[in-house]
Amino acid sequence: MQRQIPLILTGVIGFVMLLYFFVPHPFISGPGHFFEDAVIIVVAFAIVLGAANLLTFNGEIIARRGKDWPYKVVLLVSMFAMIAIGLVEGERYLEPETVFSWMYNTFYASMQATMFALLAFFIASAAFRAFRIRNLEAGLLAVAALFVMLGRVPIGNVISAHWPNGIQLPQISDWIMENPQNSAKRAILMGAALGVMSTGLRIIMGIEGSFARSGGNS
Amino acid sequence: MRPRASRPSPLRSGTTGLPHPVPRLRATSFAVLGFLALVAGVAHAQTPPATARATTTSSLPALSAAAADVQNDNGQALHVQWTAPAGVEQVIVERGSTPAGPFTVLDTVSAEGGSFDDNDVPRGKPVFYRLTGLGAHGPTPPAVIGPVVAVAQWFNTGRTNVAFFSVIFFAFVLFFLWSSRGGRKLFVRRIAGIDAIEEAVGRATEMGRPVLFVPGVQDIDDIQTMAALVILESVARTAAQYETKMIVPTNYPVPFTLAQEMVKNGFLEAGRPESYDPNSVRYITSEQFAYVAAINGIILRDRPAANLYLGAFFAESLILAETGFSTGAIQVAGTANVHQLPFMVVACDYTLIGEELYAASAYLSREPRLLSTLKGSDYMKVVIILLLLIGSVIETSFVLKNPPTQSLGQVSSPFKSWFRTE
Amino acid sequence: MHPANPLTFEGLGVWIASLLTLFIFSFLYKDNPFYKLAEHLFVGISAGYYVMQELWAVIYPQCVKPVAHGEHLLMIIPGVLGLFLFSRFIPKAGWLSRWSLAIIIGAYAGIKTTGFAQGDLVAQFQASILPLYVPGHLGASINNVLFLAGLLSTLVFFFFSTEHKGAIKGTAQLGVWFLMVSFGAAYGFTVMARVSLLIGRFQYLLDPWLGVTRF
Amino acid sequence: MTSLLVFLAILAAVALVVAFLIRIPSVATTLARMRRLDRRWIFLAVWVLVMVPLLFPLKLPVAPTARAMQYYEQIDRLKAGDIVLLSADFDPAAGPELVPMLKTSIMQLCRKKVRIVGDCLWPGGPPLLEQAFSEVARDTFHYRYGEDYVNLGFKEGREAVMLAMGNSIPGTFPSDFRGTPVSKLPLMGKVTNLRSVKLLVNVSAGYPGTKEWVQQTQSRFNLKIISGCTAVSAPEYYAYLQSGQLLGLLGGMAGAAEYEKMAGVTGAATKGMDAQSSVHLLVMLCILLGNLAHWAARRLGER
Repeated sequence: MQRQIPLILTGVIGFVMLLYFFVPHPFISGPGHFFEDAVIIVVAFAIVLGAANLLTFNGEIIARRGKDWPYKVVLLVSMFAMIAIGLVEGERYLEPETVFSWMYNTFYASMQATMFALLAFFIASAAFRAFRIRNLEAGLLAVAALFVMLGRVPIGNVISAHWPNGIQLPQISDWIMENPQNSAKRAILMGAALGVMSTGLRIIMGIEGSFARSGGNS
Repeated sequence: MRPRASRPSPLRSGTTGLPHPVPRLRATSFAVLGFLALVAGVAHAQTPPATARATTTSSLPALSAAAADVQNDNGQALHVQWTAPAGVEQVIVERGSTPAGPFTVLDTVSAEGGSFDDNDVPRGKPVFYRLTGLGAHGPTPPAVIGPVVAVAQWFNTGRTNVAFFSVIFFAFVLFFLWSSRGGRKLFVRRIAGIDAIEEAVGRATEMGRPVLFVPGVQDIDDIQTMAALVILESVARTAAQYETKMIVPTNYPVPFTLAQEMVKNGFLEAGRPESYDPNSVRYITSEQFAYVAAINGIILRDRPAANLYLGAFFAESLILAETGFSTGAIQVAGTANVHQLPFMVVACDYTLIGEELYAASAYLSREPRLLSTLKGSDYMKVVIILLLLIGSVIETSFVLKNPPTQSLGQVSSPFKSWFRTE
Repeated sequence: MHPANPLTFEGLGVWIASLLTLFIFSFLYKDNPFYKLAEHLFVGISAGYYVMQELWAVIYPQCVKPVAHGEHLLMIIPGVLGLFLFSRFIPKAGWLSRWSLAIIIGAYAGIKTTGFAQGDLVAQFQASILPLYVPGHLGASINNVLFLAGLLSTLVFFFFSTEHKGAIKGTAQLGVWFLMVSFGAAYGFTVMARVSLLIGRFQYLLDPWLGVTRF
Repeated sequence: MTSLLVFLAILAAVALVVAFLIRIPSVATTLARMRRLDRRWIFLAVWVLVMVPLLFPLKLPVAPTARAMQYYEQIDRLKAGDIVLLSADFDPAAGPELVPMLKTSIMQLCRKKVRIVGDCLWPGGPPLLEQAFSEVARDTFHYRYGEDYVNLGFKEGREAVMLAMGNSIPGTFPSDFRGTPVSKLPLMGKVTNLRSVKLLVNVSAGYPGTKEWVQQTQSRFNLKIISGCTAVSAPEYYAYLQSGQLLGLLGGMAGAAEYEKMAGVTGAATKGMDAQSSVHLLVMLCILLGNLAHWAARRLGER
């Protein structure tokens, strides 16, 4: 029972949302609209749940003085500080002059951007140490990569400015993007679409079921 | 044609969304859908679409206009069109429920556009529009058009082609599901990547070093993680046969438990449950870069001879591939996250590309669920390839008959046009 | 331009942000306590930030406010389902969270299935029906043939129901070549993206922090 | 033509010299030893090659490509008073690539006197959108909040939000990012659902983003979409461009720089292009040198 009802519910909701695409009539689109609105709210709670998980998980490490526990204290304190400021400042918490906005700019924006900027360094060192042209396939990859890297930036314009029209570097890189690149990418897109559709079908038919295991106290 | 909807619809919506009275057809469906229908919208489509012409109230040049129901919608939109006399720059669009008004202004729009979509019409009720042109010489006399009724449709005919593809594909998947559950063997070719994995494990054995298996960085809700764990079981079996140590770092609690299960199973199936080391599956952390830094540490410290990265990978793929490459290990990778594949292809000895990851897991597990999806997709691809070939021939002959005058792609054959989605 | 003044509220923010930026960059030398501090700070701050966004931008205006005003009473249902998600912390009531997952998984299964069917399957298929010869447009004709060859051969590569032998093997091999070109292009674009992010960080360090503008 | 031949000749000469040098054992040994180079030297090179062009700009010419022109023209075709939806689906991680596009898009929309409804499907985005709106629309073009533009802020739900907006935008966003009820914003009275917007300008960093807007809304609500996206997602979107599901595409900071060039501004993207060029050259050099080192090592019989 505890497993069956959610599975049936999932199937029914999925089927309504599927039909909703083909049936504009309010008999289907009415429930469809309701599910759209409802899922927005439930997903929001799911994100809050993520924070709650973070709390229990790190709280447990702190409690048993696990590895790096002082850092976990920093983590939880900063999380609660952010929540407290947001609660105090209320609905207008994102106005430019609020403390919450200041925290966003100072901590969130700067560190998130830097985390990903680190990858620029790693990409260069990986290019040097782990980009091996060992066969024809890797060779094709390398040639396409070189053309695109050169053709997409101003240095490519400068090098090929006086080359015959049609084979200047930016044009070659555009052609690679629009033709050979695009055709292979489209095959991947179609294959991925079939994968998503069959997963959707299995969920609606109630034979996917892996989530029913992952939910609850398993 | 006089629209029937000029008299009030017998089924008017109540404010709560509950229909009154409930027709029989609806009542049965309610029983099926239960509380879902609480929110079902109401007004029934039963009036024919209405098209109304302008009735001008003045002899001065007014707009000549018409309004019609928007097809394939839920009965909330009407389309108003006009031809404005010269000198009219803007048009005030108003709507009312009687020809005499009162009218409420919807918007003032540029006359040049020639049309206005009213997307917030009460369903099934006759409405009237009043259009007034504005120009340098003052306003034109208002043109009142109507009544028109917005009507809901039961099937969006613009999406027949999507239904066509979906039905064919779903039929394939369900057929293979049914036949594989009935015990029919479904043939799937052996993926070269599986051989590469076995070879890698073999080499680790020769060198007496461990095998590293990273099941991606996503939680269990990503099907790639599931596919990776299926592959893990068979890798563990091979490793058990060769008596080679495994290291499996994980980053979420559920994959961690499942990975333990899989490795244990693999050792059990190979008949060596005593060689199973419970510490081989480790929980690291769910923070992306911390997890990667920890794996880097493992690679540099324990020097595994084979690194297998299978599952959902993101920006960290290149860091892993590079570190593993620098230790000279054999590396096999696989992910459906296409934008990470380039880094794996250049740094790994073998890469499972996109769907190959799922195919490998279906091949190894022989699970009807996975196999039927794989076979269904394959047959759908055959359909697509055939339709593309036929379509290209039709399109070519069409273009030969109607050579393009200036720009390409303006006209297309009826075959191609049928697949245009709306 | 002048360097940011750490004595103002805003300037202090720029100083802290810049120092944290450098803390994270210190990871390039090696993993160290500064990096670890920044990393944990980031995880905590972002979790708190997300909670507030979900609360003030979604849960409050979408659910709490309308229900409190008696407007959309039906929104009590998703609100309760949302709270059910937390039942997993109570061992005996954990099964309740499956009801909430049911609506999330069911709704997205339906939405994604039709979205992919329309946008990535039918529309992409339709756009791939190309004339193989266009009178007077030799370049376009060659491109179309090449495009179709790439698409079909890649589709054949992802075909698992027959052994790759003979003509199928050759076609699949062609598909691999097209795939490799596409990976090469993706490689180039990814390099471009990562480098841009670094440039952005350096621009931040130079301009609001140190007050150096040179262009 | 001559410059192409000269370029090819230089390439050939370099290749010949390298092929000759690699035969010299001492050169080969040095090259092979390079494989063990501490990668922090490469990090240092990246650092220098980004910093130096930012401090001493060369101002290499940016030339708009066809794709960026299409993006520009789609906005250019709008008429004064039209309403567009500007969905800023990104967060600070992609800021350097996407904020310049966002600002230039708002600038072009303001020049056309187009009314803008802004929203975010990424929780990290609303402050970035607000900063761009205040800087460009409010301060430069004196747009009035609530009448000429609104910032609806964030909404959770990814594809579900897109579909809900197709039904009703005020219903999906009952209040703006400050908590003001949309019924108090005059502009929102003119926006019923996605069918009432002339164009969707989507600035997108991934999921949810352009791909989902295309799948869920483009044909379903007959919506015209142009996309400014990160370079990582751009290759995938070329497929939507060819099929006409997307009408314009800016990819990454380079796309942003081309767009700035067309709009006649020198923004952060244009300023970054010199550094972008220099690091691209470095990465290419790394690929070539790395492989040369491998070949050298193989000649010497190492693995």
